[in-house]
Amino acid sequence: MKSAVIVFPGSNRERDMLSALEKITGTKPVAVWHADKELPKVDLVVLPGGFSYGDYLRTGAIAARAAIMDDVRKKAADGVHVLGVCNGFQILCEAGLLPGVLMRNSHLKFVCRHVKLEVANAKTAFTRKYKQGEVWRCPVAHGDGNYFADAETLARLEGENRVVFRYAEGTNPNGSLNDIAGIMNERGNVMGLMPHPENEIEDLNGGIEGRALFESVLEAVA
Amino acid sequence: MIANDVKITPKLVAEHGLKPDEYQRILDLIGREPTLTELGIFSAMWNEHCSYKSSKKWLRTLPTTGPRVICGPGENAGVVDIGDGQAIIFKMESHNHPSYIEPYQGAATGVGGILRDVFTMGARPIAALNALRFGAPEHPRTRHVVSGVVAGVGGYGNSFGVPTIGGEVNFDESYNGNCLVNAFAAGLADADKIFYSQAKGVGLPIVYLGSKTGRDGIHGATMASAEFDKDTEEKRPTVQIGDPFSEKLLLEACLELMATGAVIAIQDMGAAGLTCSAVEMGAKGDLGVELDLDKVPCREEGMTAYEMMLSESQERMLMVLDPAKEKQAEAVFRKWGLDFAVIGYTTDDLRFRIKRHGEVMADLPIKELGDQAPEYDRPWIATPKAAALATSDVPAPNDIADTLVKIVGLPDMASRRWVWEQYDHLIQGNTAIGPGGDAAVIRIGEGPKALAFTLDVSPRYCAADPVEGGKQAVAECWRNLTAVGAEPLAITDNLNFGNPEKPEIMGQFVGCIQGIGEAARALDFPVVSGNVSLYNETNGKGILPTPAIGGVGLLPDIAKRVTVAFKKAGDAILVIGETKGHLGQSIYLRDILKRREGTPPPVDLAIERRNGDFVRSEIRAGALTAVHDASDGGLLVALAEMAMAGGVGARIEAPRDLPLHAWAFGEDQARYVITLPDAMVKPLLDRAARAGVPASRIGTTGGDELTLGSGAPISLKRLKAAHDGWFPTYMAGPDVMDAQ
Amino acid sequence: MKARIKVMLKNGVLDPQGKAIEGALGALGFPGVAAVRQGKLFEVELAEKDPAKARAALDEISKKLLANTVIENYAIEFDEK
Amino acid sequence: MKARIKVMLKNGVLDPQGKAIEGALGALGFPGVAAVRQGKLFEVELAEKDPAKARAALDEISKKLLANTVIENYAIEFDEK
Ligand SMILES: Nc1ncnc2c1ncn2[C@@H]1O[C@H](COP(=O)(O)OP(=O)(O)O)[C@@H](O)[C@H]1O
Ligand SMILES: [Mg+2]
Repeated sequence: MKSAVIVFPGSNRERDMLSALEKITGTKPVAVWHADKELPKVDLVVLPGGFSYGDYLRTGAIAARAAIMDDVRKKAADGVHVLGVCNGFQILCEAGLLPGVLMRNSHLKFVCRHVKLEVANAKTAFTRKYKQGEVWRCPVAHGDGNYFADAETLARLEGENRVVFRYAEGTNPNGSLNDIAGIMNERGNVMGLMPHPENEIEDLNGGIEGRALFESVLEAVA
Repeated sequence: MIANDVKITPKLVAEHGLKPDEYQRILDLIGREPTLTELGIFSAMWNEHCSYKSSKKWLRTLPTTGPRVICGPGENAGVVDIGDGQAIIFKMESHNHPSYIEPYQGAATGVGGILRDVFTMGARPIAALNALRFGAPEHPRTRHVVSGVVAGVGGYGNSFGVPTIGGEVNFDESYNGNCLVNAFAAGLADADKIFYSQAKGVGLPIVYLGSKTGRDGIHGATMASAEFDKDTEEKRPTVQIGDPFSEKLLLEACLELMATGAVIAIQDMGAAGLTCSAVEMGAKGDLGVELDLDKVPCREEGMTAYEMMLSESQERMLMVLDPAKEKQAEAVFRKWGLDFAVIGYTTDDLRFRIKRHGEVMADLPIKELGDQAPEYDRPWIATPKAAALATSDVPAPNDIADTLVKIVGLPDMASRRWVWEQYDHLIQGNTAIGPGGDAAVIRIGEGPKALAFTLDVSPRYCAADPVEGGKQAVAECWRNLTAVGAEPLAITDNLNFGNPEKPEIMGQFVGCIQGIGEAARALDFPVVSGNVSLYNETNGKGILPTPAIGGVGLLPDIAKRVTVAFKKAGDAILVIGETKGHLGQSIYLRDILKRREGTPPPVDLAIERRNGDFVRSEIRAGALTAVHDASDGGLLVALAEMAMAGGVGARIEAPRDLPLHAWAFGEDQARYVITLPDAMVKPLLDRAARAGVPASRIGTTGGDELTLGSGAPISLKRLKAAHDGWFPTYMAGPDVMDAQ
Repeated sequence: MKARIKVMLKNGVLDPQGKAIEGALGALGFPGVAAVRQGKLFEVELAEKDPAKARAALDEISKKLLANTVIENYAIEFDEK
Repeated sequence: MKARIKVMLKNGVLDPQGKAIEGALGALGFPGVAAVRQGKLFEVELAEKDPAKARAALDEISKKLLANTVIENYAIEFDEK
């Protein structure tokens, strides 16, 4: 599987993501600079975690207007898989590729810890290697992960089975609505999530259950 | 001729923190009255923070070399060989005064400064730690300082993208008006690609990089060396604002630029910004420097030469570039959206010459600015020896269990989870042991090599006996690295003290350095970098002597690391080292009995080494399932911590030869609690006997309670509630900004 | 020309910061304060001299960048009218 | 009574947010916008009816909680005077 990781000024988990993708897919992903106009031909585009533009103004707001984002939109419309993790999720929301917004954590503090994630929809390109309802351990590290959408949007997301991951067992770390940790677009090829599956892929991390997410995409595009 | 339009009065000299004799020294050195800009430059170069004028004499006594030391003190950070052509570059630095005035920004810029020190040398930061000391919890300003400092440390490190994996937090009323924020950073580089600050070559361009210059922190360096008093308010506008986003860009741009081979010398702008960095680069290279300040990128209009030379705007660097690669270098910086300006060049006349609007504003002998800084042999009085405290003078508690629960929930002993969950300790994906253990462990590349990091000092020991306290800080640091299986390599220090002009304070300083030096020599643990912070006083009252020690250790095989957590039921629990029940200066004595008395536990460095080497060899042989050193709080507290960490209880035999409370809460040094499978106990005891290491079995893991002899079991739930509860409960109180 | 752009969360959108401030105010003994909402304020310096054009430009800037209109409202004010 | 508290960074204090927004506006093709400073705006609902007392209360709240007076200035405005 060919993949690309977009690097924005202030991205800081792009190296984690590049390394995870290489370890799991066996192919070296391409790092793409935010100011570029075009993405290479790939099966998966990843917007990594970090503090693009320092999280200034609103998280993801400035990056969402970067030059490369037009092509991300185009690729998404063509059905290429797009994954936004943490800051990447925030950028996708700001760019209008996913609905809603990620607000300050309800306790107003940055939080880095392991949470439990429940697979709310195992029939997606990003989750097919998980079991429906499966609960797995994954780290979060963010200050703005509090998912919010208006009632109508929320009802649609739930009704269309577009909530992909939820914080389970009382581990919601940020106050997000309906314990939402990750959602996808209507077509199911664009997903954003706050937790960091790329930091849960080898024994060193204390667990490898994040691998299944990448393996799912690998299988989906095969 | 140099324009001299401001009359230099004694008042002006005093306002620059220069003593009359120091001013006389300036007059003798340059043979005329200095300009205001020159006075500012001297005040920056000759203040305590930059010149180390009170501490230099004593710092020279520290051991700074060793087979693995590539570069000791004198550069931005120390450099240590970790094999395979790789080096670890690390240092610790204080940002105490700024953090008290504006906790968030003070702490944030402290972290920014130390990260810059590390990547200036060509290293990509891989670990950050922080040693924090706050006033008494009940002091009205403490909560605000804690929340701001922790948020600031996290805010900067998280955004920059370095895992913050450890440190220390203590509370004591001596820090009420003077918190300590000591930030440590370590970075990884190829041993043959280290960048230094020494300029080479005449007529080469000096390039300014990074963010623009504003009026931030003018007099910051002077402030950092001044005692706090009622005028502190007025010094407020000197606060610097951190911009971790720009720093991250600066990191990437610097590393990219270094890879092109364009960098001849590089120096970050830290305290006293442009002045210190330019003078150091020139003086080290036996070169003069001429700067045209009109070329400096400024954020504000109408900045004077004086202001530009003293500005402490953050996220800036100075480089000497290979002129052939100037265009290439500029392109790198433009790509990252950073300022890049040639602001001067090196000369062969050993002058430090500053121009503004075509006029010479300063023209000083560059070598003398640093070399001729005053150096003091300040009078000192050794701290009087405390009387030893007999165990019989320390009453036993009514109930050991209740006391243990109380101790694990004390402000100084409670879990620091509330703090480190605000730090991204997982980024970069190499964190093998995060915060909360004896030392944090970070994998190097894809392994199997790893590095361990820890910060340690027990200020109450240092106050009671500076020499023993200094030794203990180094020994504990060494022990913490050993406890995860690492070979201790080298240390950095951050020496925080009160006013050195007071002989008693100077005595604490001298004593601690002596102890640090002794321990560092005995343990082959050289000091490769460090920082001194003096004048930590408020209204004439000094802080506890606090020489924080940051240690780095090497694990050849990350798979062999161990943690403090009990792993499963049925493991044997042993204590390595001798338990004598030393209660002088213990947590039990201080916090349960409210007595600050006695001598701190003595440190025998030979025993320390023998016991530690034994434990490390057992870890590396794969024999042990958990290891924890017994330090603050004593043996029973160590056991409770291991049980809580693993969620596995234990049954412990009561001692026969010591009063129970002395055994439980005594703080004897050089001890480790280890666990191992039952069947392996006999051979281990044999090996220990052969090595002359005291080892004894004290119990077995299992259940969800801690049971001591025939005493009532203490549930882990109760221990955890006390241990985990204190910090969040305390911090839930109101955070009031200006309750001074 | 100088302008100010006020950005506030729409009604019904949760405001964690405002909530936290309300809580702190209660704890600090300011019980008379209800409903705190936190927003953003931008002070902007414009080259444009024509008020109508300036307003149009600011409107676009606000929509495109300064406010997330999914959750936020904005209002533009000029220093001197 | 409704009031608004404006909190802005003091002059000369670095405003990284404002700087980043300026940069973004430039990149988005709004070159005419210079010098963006970002501040905070609090909308507060007060039980107090007496303007002098309300102002005094808001003054204290601002100092203690809303503004960091080390680096920020604040200004209080009432909706209807
Ligand atoms: N306590 C100390 N022990 C050993 N070296 C020290 C100590 N304090 C400072 N140094 C060394 O002196 C040099 C100057 O320190 P400092 O001024 O803090 O560095 P910087 O200019 O990077 O802020 C550094 O190389 C530092 O490592
Ligand atoms: Mg430095």
